[in-house]
Amino acid sequence: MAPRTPGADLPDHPDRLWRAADPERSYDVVIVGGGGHGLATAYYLAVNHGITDIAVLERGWLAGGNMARNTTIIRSNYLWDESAGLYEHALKLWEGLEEELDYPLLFSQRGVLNLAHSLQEVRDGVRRVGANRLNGIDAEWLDAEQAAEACPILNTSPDLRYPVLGGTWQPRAGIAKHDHVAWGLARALDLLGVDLVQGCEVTGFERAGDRVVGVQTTRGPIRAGRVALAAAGHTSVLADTLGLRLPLQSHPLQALVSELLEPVHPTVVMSNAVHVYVSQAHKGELVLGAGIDSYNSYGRRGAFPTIERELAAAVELFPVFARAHAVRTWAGVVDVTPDASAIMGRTPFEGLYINCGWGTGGFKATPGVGWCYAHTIAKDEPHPLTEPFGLERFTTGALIDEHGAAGVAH
Amino acid sequence: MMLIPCPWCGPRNEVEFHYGGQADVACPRDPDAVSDAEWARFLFFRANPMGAFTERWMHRAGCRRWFTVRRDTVTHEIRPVGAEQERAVTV
Amino acid sequence: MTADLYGASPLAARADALARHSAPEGVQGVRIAEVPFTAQVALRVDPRGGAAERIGTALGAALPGRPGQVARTDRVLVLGLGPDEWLVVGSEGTAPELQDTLTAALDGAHGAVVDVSAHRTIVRVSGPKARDLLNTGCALDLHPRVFGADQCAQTLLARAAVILLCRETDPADFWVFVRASYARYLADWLIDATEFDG
Amino acid sequence: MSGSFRLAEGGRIDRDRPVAFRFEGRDYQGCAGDTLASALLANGVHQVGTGIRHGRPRGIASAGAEEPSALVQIVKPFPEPMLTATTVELRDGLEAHGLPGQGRLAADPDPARYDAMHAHCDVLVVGAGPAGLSAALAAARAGARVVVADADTEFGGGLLGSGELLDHAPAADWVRRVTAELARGPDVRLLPRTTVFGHYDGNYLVALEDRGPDALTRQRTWHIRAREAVLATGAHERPLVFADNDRPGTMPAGAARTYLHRYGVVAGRRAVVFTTDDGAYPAALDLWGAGAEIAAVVDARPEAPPFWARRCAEARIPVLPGHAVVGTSGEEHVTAAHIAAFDPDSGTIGAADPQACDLLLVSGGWNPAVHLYSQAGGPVAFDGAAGAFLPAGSVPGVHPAGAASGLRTTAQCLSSGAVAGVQAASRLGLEAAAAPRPETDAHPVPKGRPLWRVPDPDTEAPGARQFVDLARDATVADIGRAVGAGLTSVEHIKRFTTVGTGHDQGKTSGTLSTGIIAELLGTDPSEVGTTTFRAPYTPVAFAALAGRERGDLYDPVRVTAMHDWHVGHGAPFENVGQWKRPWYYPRRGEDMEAAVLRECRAVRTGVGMQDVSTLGKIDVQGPDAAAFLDLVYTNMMSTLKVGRIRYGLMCTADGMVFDDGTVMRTGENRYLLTTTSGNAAHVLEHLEDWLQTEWTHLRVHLTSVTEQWATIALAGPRSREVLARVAAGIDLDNAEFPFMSWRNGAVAGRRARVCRISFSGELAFEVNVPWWHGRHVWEALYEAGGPFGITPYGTETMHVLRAEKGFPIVGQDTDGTVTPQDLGMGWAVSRKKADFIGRRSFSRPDTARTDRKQLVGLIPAAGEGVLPEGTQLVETRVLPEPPVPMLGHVTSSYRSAVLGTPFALALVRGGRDRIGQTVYGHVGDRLVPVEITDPVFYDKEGARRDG
Repeated sequence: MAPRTPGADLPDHPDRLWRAADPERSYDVVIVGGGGHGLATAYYLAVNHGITDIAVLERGWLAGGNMARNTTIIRSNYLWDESAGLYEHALKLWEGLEEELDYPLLFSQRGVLNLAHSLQEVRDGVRRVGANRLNGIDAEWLDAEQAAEACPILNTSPDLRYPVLGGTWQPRAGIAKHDHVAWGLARALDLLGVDLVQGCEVTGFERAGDRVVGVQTTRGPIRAGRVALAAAGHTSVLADTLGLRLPLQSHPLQALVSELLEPVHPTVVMSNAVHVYVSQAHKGELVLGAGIDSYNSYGRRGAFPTIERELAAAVELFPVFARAHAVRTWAGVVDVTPDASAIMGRTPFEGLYINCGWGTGGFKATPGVGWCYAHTIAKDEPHPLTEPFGLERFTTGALIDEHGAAGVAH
Repeated sequence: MMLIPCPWCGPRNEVEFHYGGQADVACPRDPDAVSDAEWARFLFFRANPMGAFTERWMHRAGCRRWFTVRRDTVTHEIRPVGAEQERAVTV
Repeated sequence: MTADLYGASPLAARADALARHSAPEGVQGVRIAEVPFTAQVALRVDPRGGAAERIGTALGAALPGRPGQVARTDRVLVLGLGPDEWLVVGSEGTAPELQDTLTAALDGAHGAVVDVSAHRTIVRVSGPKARDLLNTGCALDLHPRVFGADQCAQTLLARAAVILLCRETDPADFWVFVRASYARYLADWLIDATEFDG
Repeated sequence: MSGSFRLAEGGRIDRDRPVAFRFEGRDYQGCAGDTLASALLANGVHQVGTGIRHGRPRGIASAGAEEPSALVQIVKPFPEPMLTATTVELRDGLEAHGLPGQGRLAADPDPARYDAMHAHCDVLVVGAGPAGLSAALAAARAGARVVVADADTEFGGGLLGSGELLDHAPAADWVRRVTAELARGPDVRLLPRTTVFGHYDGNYLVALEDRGPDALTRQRTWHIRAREAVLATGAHERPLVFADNDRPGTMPAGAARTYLHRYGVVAGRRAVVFTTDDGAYPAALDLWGAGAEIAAVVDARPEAPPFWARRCAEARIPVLPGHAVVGTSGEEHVTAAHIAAFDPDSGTIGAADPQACDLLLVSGGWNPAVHLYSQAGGPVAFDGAAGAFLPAGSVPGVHPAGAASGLRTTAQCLSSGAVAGVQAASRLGLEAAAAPRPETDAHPVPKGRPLWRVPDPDTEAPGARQFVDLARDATVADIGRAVGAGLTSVEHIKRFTTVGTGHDQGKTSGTLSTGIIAELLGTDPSEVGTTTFRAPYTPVAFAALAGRERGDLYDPVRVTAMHDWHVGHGAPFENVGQWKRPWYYPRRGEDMEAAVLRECRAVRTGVGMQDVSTLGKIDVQGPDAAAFLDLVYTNMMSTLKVGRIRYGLMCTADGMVFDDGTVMRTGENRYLLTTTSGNAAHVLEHLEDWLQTEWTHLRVHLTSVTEQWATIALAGPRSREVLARVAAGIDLDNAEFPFMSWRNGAVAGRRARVCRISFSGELAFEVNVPWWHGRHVWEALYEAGGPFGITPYGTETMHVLRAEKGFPIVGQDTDGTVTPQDLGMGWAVSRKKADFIGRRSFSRPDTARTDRKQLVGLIPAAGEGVLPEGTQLVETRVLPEPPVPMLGHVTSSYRSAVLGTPFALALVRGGRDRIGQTVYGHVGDRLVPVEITDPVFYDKEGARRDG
């Protein structure tokens, strides 16, 4: 018998994951959305705040939304202090999460390289590296030659239509296996006695005046001391039932995966200018993401030219990818805010909390969101790290504009 | 690839168009008369329904005219909307 | 002679390459050449007003009622580009007189007459395989029954915005209006396309 | 394994055209028309590779695109990872080897070319089997524009591999006739070798055409907009799950039949056939007819189908109803099938009896290929009798037909195809009628009984060698573990076991795993459902989708009329949006710094010239043009006099700086605007948006004239003298032609518009001439400037000169978070106008703060070099522990010839109040002291602009 193909397989999942719970009539906290954010929030509510009478309600299958559809990049090298603080908090949690959950999350700190293709992108990159370092985040500026050392298959030829002029490099950044992260959290929650209720769609809210006291679901009403939304692209639909309009737009975000390939790509490379980001995941498949499709959609599908453009960029940057094959494409629904930063905090309704607008950045923030959101829910006040992410900023004008200078949304 | 009915050039592939989001968002007539919160609603808050959505497109690669369609944000099915539709002030 | 009067057209430097890659009788079945220095005047006017009628009279052909339609006289082609927008194309050197004609016919009504002769050049793509060649980068349906003689469209060809004009269907004869700064890109793209089997 | 398994005759291969190939280091011969798989089988080779998780031998498990097992790496002619042997066309010199699950990318660039083609049709027929051809014929005869696409090298689909007769002649004759008629149709396009792999909104289907060995283009991506689509995509035969069912030599019965009829290959000499479906019987009989011994037909159902049992009896083929294959023997090839009595109702099995064989044919029924239908939004529903998910409901404009809709016989497929073709044509308003259906074999409609797994006699590790997904080495035991872990969703179980995630995306394993999950959960397959069908239907090479958008064609290169001159004078170029702009013009031996210092000096002391044609230009006309511009610029434009020019600043509605440029009043109701080079299209769209949707009452027309005008900036104290030499007709005197005004006239004999605009602070002119005169006038000015040492300069020098004057560049000194006030340009924000875009936002609490980041100048301490652009600024001499409070960052930074020191512009928190203070730039690990200054470094009084 030939040996197992090295690296083409993943560690086995444990024999016990979580029980499929039926909803009780009432909980201290109901979390709407059983994705990474909902699960992590429940986890830290239990672990940091001792609250375990929690239901996580998921309309489909657990972690089947963007958690199952993202390209799993984890980094914290954001431009603005507010974002950097939150994402770095998340990254530090990531660094201990595998041990804490006792689950192979396959968190691989292989570094993330954000390419610059124009003089302005170089300026922006240097600016961001400087800000990151002063914020205590590991970041380096690499010139084109150093970028090629970090990723030898990267085409740094000056003949490219938009040559690589350099890039920012965060060594502690990397990827993790999304399902394992969700299941690790879910298993821990199951052991903590939290109810994970699948196939339970929230259709509205129970109110007492301006207070939200529960949710209506496809499996009946559920009373709740507090209700926390963690529904990503579907947040607007839920908020609409309360007449609460949010500065959110839901867009398709497409990604694709290749067949399993021998290792060629040691890191994660992102290019905002040519709209592609790519890593080689644990089994050897190339995982590529594109820019978001421009229009509002809940349809979980995008347009084909987005895929073509993404692959043109990929083959330009990585000529060796020419005959790799796309074996599956898919799309998620991402909720995007005007400043490309999330919205977290209280709402005009007592007992109702929101966490949304993560756009393409939700996965990497998972433990950080859980930590801070749990604090917000438990104490009914924003966590200091997420205070700037409140809805008020759209009124005051104190936006945290991460698409201007940071230039990289993923 | 959606086939979007430009009222002037006829149906064209979506890549020819620029998306404009919710239609019928009018700028407050007297911006000074609205509060900061109301102004923020005009600037940043847009409908984001799942299902039928009245939205704007501009035929960037064609006649460069803005127009309104009603599109289902789940199925992507599109219906044209009459040009005579009333513009509503949402603020 | 035109060079003295008009300087260099955007594709003057690609003329030889285009000729080399033109093989109307061969497998490629396509000829590509620049049509330089035409007079082009952008016209904006309310189609329902008297000014539009006066302009039609002055040009000798009514302004096409819908975008995509083309009116032809022995002096000009009038391409319908938008609900109140046309491109008037004349032979080289006639832009000043076209502008005068249009401005006079406008007679103070609200409208716009702008000389855009140098803004775009024209690439003529003709021959039996012209449609296939264009369809390698143009998503429009160019079937003669759908996009026939004297029809035009603003669309994308490869990654450039163009105005496509069908002059004849058999053999196919198209004019591709392209902005001067994109002309070389488009020519290079067309040349590259001819190196493929249709 | 010895000897040839190729029949002396039959099949659609060309025995006169031998093809030499190499597999796993050994040389073989096949025939033209073979696939790699058929050629290997003809040579008696069954094992292709090894399994990904357990390393067990893996063979050929289909005859088509659904292949889960026979993965190969192509070595020659060019390395290509992970293809299936069943779809690789045999070509001379082909070299390949089996894959243990991971492919290898070529180290060298792919020399092949790829392109795209757009097509439109009334009716797209996907699949050219009996249903597809019938549909195409009906639609074409009705006068529809038809495209027929089929993945195979020739049309015919299942008919090529079944040996059936149509109208009493080989089915291939009918295929040939129909294809010929279609090919004659004036509006029919036939696309063999073309796999339709995705369905997108609006019946937009994408397909990959393999152009064959002799084409210039290796592959072509078809974009097909179809008014109607007939999906005659066929079906995949479902394998059966039993212990050691992965041994090479095990394959679906239909595949063996295809190898026989299509390729003239008998896949084994002694076969056991294990089935739960009538469809395996004709395969067994055909193989028997070709000389193979059929050891037994093992039918898991209690009763064998009487029609076929009779035929088998005639051929003396033993039929064992109520039996099952429960295991196999062999290593790299099956040597025996273990047959036991089986009661499908109770699930009990008897003692196993090994039956020697070198071929084990299996049939568990057929899964319609519903992939495209499902992508089109079509619902699928589980059909208990078929044991498969079939198209349900309807999707307007999409017509599943034939085996893809669950039909089994050729007669049914022919009829349903014709109906689909007629329906499609009718929906288009065409009069259509089905052609008479050719006469077919009168076999009964095959029936089956779904069997998801055979009980495993191995009680120690049950299910551990019962393979469900050969691509992922996923077993019944794996699914059992997933269910045992608490998982109930097919999506979760797919992720737990990785079943269905291989290169084949579970074409043969998907329904099987659903059935097994349902059994383990004690529910019905309809409750379990399927995972989502996604594009692409079969793997597509990245390069094929990239197409021709590679190299310089990746994105348009925009050039000016003077581009070749810049190239000829050695300029490197900067990408500004899609534009190529000269960056600087190094002389021999000069580096960039030296060249830029020289160019700057020339402008400050003599004269320089720059190509600024890339600036966006918009003609604005109409009675309300002035009112419109007052609304879109922060400053007042209605008061501008004809003949004069004003700097203009635009904000977006949120009050942030969006663009800047000049506004030239060219008539009472007419203006010409300029925009920044990279932003021209955005500005025009922004203006049209407000004009068309908000201020519909304003009578204004906008026309882009960017490329109408080539523009040359002539700057420096000697610029007037240079211009005077070629523009004799224009009075260039300061009084006659003051700063910020324009004149028409002739320059170098060409009609021109000359502006007195300066972005350097020096006396300067901008000469606008029609684009096609740009090069001529540029050269004339260059020549006229010769005696003055005229120096062409690029974007870098322009940046230095404007920075010395404190002029910001939108997009460099701003980032979408900067207001005019932040830039110190409150002077350009009108207080008189009732409103303009952005005004209301200035009074929001955060925007109105007085300690916002403001544009200031910086001078590094003596002896320090140029600060890198992007450098962060901090307040303290010594860095505290992070997070370190940051004051702002350097937006522009240069060496300056006239200042004699490096200098910079920066956005600094409360910067204007800090002028005179020292702050620190964080450069590498150092803190560089810098003094905050006014952003205007040079000629604060503006004395130089008039020369």
